[in-house]
Amino acid sequence: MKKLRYLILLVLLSACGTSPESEPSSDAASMTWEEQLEAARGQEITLMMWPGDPLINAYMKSYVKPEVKQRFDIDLNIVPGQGNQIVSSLMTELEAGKESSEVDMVWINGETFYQLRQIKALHGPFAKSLPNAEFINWESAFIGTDFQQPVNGFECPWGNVQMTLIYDSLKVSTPPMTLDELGLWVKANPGKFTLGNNFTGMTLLKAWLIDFAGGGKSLNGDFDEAKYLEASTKLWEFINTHKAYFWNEGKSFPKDLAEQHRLFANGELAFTMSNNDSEVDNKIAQGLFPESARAYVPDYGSIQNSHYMGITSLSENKKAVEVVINFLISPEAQLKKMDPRVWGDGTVLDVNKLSVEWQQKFQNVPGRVHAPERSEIAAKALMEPAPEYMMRLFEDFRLKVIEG
Amino acid sequence: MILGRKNIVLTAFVLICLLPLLMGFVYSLGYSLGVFGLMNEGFTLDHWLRLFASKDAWSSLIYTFLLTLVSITLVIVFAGLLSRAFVSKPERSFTQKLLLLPLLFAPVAAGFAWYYVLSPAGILSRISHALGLTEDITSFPRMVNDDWSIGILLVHVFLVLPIFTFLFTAQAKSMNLLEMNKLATSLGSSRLQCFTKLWLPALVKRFKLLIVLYAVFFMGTYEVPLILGQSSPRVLTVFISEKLTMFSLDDIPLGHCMAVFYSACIFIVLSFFLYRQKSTAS
Amino acid sequence: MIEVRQWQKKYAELEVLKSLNFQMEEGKTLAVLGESGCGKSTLLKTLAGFDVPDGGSFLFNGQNINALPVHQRGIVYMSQEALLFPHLNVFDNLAYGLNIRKVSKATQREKVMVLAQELGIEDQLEKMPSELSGGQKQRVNFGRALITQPRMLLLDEPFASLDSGTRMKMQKLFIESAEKWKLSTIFVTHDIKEALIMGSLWGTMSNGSLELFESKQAFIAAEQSGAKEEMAFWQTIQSENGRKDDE
Amino acid sequence: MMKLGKSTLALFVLLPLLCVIYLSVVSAWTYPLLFDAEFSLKHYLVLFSGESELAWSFVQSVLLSLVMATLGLLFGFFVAKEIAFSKYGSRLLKLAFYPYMIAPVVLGSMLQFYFVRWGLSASFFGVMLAQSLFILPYAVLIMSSFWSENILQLFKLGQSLGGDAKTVKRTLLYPLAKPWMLLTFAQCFLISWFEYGITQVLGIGKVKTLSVISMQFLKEANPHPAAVAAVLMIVPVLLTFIILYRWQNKAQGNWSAIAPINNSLSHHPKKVGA
Repeated sequence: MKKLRYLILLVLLSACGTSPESEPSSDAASMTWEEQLEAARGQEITLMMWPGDPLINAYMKSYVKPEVKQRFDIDLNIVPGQGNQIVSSLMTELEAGKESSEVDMVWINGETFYQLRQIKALHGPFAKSLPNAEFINWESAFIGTDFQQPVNGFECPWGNVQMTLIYDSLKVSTPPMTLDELGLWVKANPGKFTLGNNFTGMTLLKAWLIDFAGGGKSLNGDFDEAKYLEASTKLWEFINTHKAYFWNEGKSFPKDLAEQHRLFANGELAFTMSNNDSEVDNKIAQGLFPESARAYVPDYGSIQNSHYMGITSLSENKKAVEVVINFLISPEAQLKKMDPRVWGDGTVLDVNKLSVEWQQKFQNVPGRVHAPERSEIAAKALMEPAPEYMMRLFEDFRLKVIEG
Repeated sequence: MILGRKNIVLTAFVLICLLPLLMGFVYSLGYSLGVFGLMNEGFTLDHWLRLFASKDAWSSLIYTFLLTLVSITLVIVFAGLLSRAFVSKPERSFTQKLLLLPLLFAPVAAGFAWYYVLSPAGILSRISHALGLTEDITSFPRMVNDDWSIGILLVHVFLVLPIFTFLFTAQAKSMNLLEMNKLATSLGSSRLQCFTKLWLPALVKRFKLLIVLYAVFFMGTYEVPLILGQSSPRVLTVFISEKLTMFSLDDIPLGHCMAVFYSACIFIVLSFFLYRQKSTAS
Repeated sequence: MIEVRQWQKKYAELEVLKSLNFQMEEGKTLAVLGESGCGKSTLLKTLAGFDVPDGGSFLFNGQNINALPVHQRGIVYMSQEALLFPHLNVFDNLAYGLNIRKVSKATQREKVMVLAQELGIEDQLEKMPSELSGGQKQRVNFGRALITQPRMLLLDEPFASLDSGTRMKMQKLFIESAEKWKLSTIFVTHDIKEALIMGSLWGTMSNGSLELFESKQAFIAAEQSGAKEEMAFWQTIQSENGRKDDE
Repeated sequence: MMKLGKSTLALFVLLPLLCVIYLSVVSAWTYPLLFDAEFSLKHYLVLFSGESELAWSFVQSVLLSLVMATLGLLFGFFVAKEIAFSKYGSRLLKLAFYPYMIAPVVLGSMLQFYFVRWGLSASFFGVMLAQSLFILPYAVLIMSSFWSENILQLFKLGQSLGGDAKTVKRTLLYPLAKPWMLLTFAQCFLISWFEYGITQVLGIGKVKTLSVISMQFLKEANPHPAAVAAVLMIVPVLLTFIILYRWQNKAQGNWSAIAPINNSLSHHPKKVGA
């Protein structure tokens, strides 16, 4: 028994380690970019990112990875992990008092950014000192601000998109433009609509929440409990009165966006959605969606946001990560990414800041076929509300809809 | 020779078996009580109170329990039936060899394969469409991510049935159950009675411990419900891993609470069945 | 001359062997009669070297072999269950002792054939142990020991699990072989008849003590052998039958 | 009736295997295409493209499982012996069930802190260690059914027939233990080969075994590469088992092929569903 007590003590001792929370310092200033490129050579870095889209994966694995290897001699290792997994694995490292992280680079935005900042897991500010940062359209409220939080250089914008709903024009002749119309439509076409219990689904819910809160900019600013309660009560009521007409009678919701896309592709659903306004084109090009698929933004609008690259505060290869991120925001990599056949992700660069030659290239990106032009939908763009809204929606969606 | 090789080996064995468990348990317990963790602020029972106040946790517990119960019952009944059919057959008929196949399936692979067999856009659905039995994708009955966990149960049976069938068959042979069956029939029992009153009870009694062990396995099933389950209710393991990697950092201690609760349950059940048997035997 | 002195063994607090002393000539068979639990198996196992005694000496012509490791003693222990090596066939079981001594294959073959003939298992050589009957197994077991020409055989109720017919055959076989190979043997049994048939020396064992008798008559006369009771029983039966015949 | 039952059973068992093989050779698989889908080996050809993640994943899985099986065998063989002949043997042995019966994903989550702290997470070695936590005790469970009183008797008998300890080990112990060792090796291999939960949690997705990678493909709703991964998981093992089975049956009598399997199956369940 005595031995056992020692054992427990031992375990406790090793568990009570301290976690360093010192703000990481940025010493990039003391190095020229050439020196930094040299220092980054031969490094291996790990990027944790959402793996849910084959085209994005292909862009990373068969374009970015070989390019950074060839240009900078950096080995980019990509591991899967969504926002929440990123937070939990970095948090465990901090709790364990680690001095270096397994993950150097993370693909994040919104509430993940917010949480990582909360636990001081992000390195920065670094973004504005990257050579290619001068081309970034920092002035745009959809780029320089992430879920109402100023980015402040702790993450670097990588792409900018607006959410669209996607429908099959053979099954839906005129897509519902308001929530009332959507209600009528699902009653007339039971089982053909759903939203995912995931990031994209929540992004749609945010647009609905804003609509119930009065539309437009009504949820801008810090999180407001009263506003949330009022709007969300209406939101849950709307969903719960209609969910019997949702897919699988609203008893379950697709876990992954990929699953919802598959249901749409197979004709089980008439609607799917995407955070990326041009995804419909690349999915048709892949042969996954039928030719009759179309994307649109309803009258109540849709969230436009950016996604970012961050550097973990415990990364041992911050210099190399900066080199890779700088490459990701180079006109070349951004242009490639914008091609709907490659990914179709909107650029974060202000094209007017680029040389004429590049400006032309950006203007000649293969056009959208079934997706609306960005200029058309930009008028309906909604700002991301504060991250707490997203977190509360996630929690309450489970409580009030899935279990309700 | 104070320690001796024997004692070193035995100590190493005990440590390997128990130390990691103990360490994990202590950490999770500490976390659930607010002692460890970046977001925790000292000792509190709040997380535990929150866990047991949440409908989510209870439905997960009850669901896991029911799923385990139904899974193990199905396995026993089917294995019983198959052993009844196999007992008079030669040792290794083709069908019996075929039944070894599921033993080579990882749970991930089995869950994946059955998902694409059963889902509305899956193989069975396409076959039934081709045969004109179903008109479109929605008219095919839902067997994955469904209310009744049909998919999960099917995969559970698929994975475990072979082992139970082989053991049951071998045991029925060595216990001469077929002869007893004949005797019972001559005494006026119906076929069904023979099966439910004689065949199954005899086998279940013999393999009581093994059945408990498999029930414990089903309690910890993870990949299969991850692939084939609904978003709610979730099995315990999915509940735990989701809470630990939730958006809300406040929920992480809940995951640890449930992990502590789950492992304590397993510990108690195992200790009861493993060591009680020993004491009655000696 | 084989001599055992002050031989003792304790398990925990239980004194299984209480300072045994006895001696016997080489080439003789000492038949030891005893109920189960009297310590006879422990006696044989400690003599064989399977278990270490707590004290005492075991002398062969004055040489203490107690310190020798099992494989150098030349003493073979055989139990009630014929423990054949389950992965070897009959031939390889028989040849085992020669094989590990690196005897040439040809010699092995020759010796095994001769022995198998003697034991009446020459047509079983290719079989696996699981295919043999109880009597056949015990023959193989016996032959496997004989082929190593041991200085001593320790037999722990070797025929106890055989049916009576087979048992008689085996007893006969043993007596012949013991004669031929000049075997020194301790033969433990709980069957008085078997003790009388097999032995050339006799003893009884109870509560960890062994008592040797000077002659067959002394053994029969002794209370603890139970021979008198046995004889009385048969006489009663006979006389009852006789009376019936008279009527 | 009998025939119907037989074919139902055969279908039940074969369907998943046929399904993954089928999925691995079709592409552009939209509902309701079945046999008119596009068939090609392109998902397999990727394996040989040099940069293939899947091929590397296969190699890594094989390595990991071989290492685990070897460790399990060695640990099981020697520890089981000490346990079998220890005074508290059977009580000690039962301890091996505890780590084995906790769902690996939960065990992994509870231990993640320590693994991260000691720099073991996200590495091959870390995953090895994590799997050892339940594979080694399990190996002891299987091997302990070999170490019976009977084996000890045979060992002593061998000695009394004139073999020294080394010779007896070579001629008796190892040949006798072979079926058990084979079984332990195979079981440990399979447990490691099948493992998902702890490998995912403590490998942080960096140690991409076949089960980890097929789950990743599955989450991308990318069934065809996932099917290739599943085929890679099942078919080589199936072939190995068929060959081993044939060879075992030919090389030795029924004794060795059956004894340990019957023995250990009834005592120690194979890991499933977790």
